[in-house]
Amino acid sequence: MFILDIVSSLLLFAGVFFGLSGAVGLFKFPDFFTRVHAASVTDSIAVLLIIGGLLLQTSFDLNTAKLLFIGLFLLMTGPTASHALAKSARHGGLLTLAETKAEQKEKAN
Amino acid sequence: MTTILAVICIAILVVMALALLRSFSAPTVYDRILGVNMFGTKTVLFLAVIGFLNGRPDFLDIAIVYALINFIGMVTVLRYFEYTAPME
Amino acid sequence: MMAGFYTVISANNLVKKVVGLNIFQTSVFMLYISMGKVDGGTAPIVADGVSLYSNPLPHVLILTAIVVGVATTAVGLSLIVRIKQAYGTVEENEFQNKDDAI
Amino acid sequence: MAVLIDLVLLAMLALTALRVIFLKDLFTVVMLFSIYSFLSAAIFVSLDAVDVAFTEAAVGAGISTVLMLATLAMTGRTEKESEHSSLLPLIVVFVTGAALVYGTLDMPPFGAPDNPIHEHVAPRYIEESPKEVGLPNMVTSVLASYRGFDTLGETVVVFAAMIGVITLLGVRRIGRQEEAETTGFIAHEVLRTVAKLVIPLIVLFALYVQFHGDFGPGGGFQAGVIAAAAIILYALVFGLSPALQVVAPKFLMLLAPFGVLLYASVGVYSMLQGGNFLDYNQLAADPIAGQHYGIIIIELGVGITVFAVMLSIFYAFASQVEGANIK
Repeated sequence: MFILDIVSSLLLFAGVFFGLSGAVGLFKFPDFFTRVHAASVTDSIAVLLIIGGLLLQTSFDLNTAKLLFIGLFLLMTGPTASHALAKSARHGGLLTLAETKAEQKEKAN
Repeated sequence: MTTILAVICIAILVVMALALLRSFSAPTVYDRILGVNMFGTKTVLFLAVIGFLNGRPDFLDIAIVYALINFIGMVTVLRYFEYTAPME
Repeated sequence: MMAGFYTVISANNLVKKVVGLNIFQTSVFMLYISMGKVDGGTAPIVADGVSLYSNPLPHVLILTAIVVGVATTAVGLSLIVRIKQAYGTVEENEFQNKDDAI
Repeated sequence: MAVLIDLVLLAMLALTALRVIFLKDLFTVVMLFSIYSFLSAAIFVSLDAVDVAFTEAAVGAGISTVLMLATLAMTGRTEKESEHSSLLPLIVVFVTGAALVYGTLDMPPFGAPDNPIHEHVAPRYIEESPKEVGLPNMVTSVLASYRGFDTLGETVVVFAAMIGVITLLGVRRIGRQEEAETTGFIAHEVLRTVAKLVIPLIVLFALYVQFHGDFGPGGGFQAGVIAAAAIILYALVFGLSPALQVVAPKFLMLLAPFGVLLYASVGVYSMLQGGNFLDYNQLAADPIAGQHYGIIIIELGVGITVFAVMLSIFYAFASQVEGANIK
């Protein structure tokens, strides 16, 4: 039991660390597409780690199934939502940083 | 174990607050949507953890509902976003 | 709660008024629910080894109130849509002006 | 510990509400409103009101947001600068707020177990309902059994809202051809595939909530909303007219009264059996079994009505949006 607790808290802490780094990335990255990157990738791994950590806390029952369901669902929908968001942003005419710079250069010339 | 869970809870709250701030003030509308989405995911995790913290993990149902609604909300936002006139 | 109330009174746009109304409503719910809380109690679903539960009565009342709330919201929003179709605007003062003109 | 979490959540809630006032971009306002709903549901969880949190998350954050966004798609997303001054509303709000705070000063301390609210009928509900009704979830037993009249009236109110919305908006028929070009996420292949995977899961979960509501958080209201959300997702991703073919509005109009009638007929049946209206003890020889049957049937009725009402309200809005934007 003791070892399980340690492993599970390690997983939880790792998950929270990734979550935090994702949130920082949300502020620090220069353009929208890198920000999507920061948010969605860290989100997925945080979900995996935290759900994994909580799974070790359950005794094998309905709660385990529910946790697995949450994890599966978030892993399916999270990246999809980010993908759709990035795609509509692209469609809506948002440019990456490199492209913005290139455009500015062109204007300057 | 309870202490660790409590610490995790607070850390997730911090992440939620950051995502909230992002959606308050963001350079583009898409950033706001991203912030809202991230906020939703973190709320799901927060609820899952708080269920274990309170010792009643049979309330994970609510976390599931959050995950569902968050996804549907995202899809709706994207769907109706193209219809509204651009503003910035 | 006051923020929601303020929005209801001061907002000019009808959609924003509905949002304010909802915020107001939710904070009232929260007041009720906070009354039902018992220190050290847990959710009112029977479980082994728990004897202290929170008060289920406010929960029941608010549960129904939420559903009625969304029903009224839906009716309000559909009224807004009709107003938009009839007047071409959802800003309060604008369609009042149009009313006066008639 | 719990107090700290509550306070942080409340602070975030207040910030969100304040931010809503000052924003002019209604699109953002609605998104923040959905966050506000999520936050308040989280607070409900920490205040032990799991059923309420369930409903608030599904109804407040889900359906209300969808409807508001649909409205915005028709009315435009910016708010114009207000012309009249905001001083008078501010004064009114402050006076009311002060009165309310003054009123709350008299309130008994938060969370004390001997507050007046906990001494009237509540102990009876808590102690007797597991024995009399035989269900672990007290909220369900109070909702469906002790306060069955309330819930019946409530279902009728929801039904009336549907009638109101449909008379105001109506479900407009759209030509098939022009629709195929404009609606749905044709370009989002990933989204369409994942939606195909997710929708059955949502329906499954809705059924679980419907029939597990006696034992855990959940019940007819929540299940109806979640099932409606699945169809709404389908309509959003694949376009409105395929969804109209899957679940026809006419069918919904039959379904909604059917739910209400199912509920009421349980009451009438128990009267015919010699009991009072909605007296479930008469439904079977054993009173507890009778209570079980009664609650399951009326929850089913509630679920059906709420599902039909939410979905037809959404259809009404969505077809208006399509009509306004296709032309």
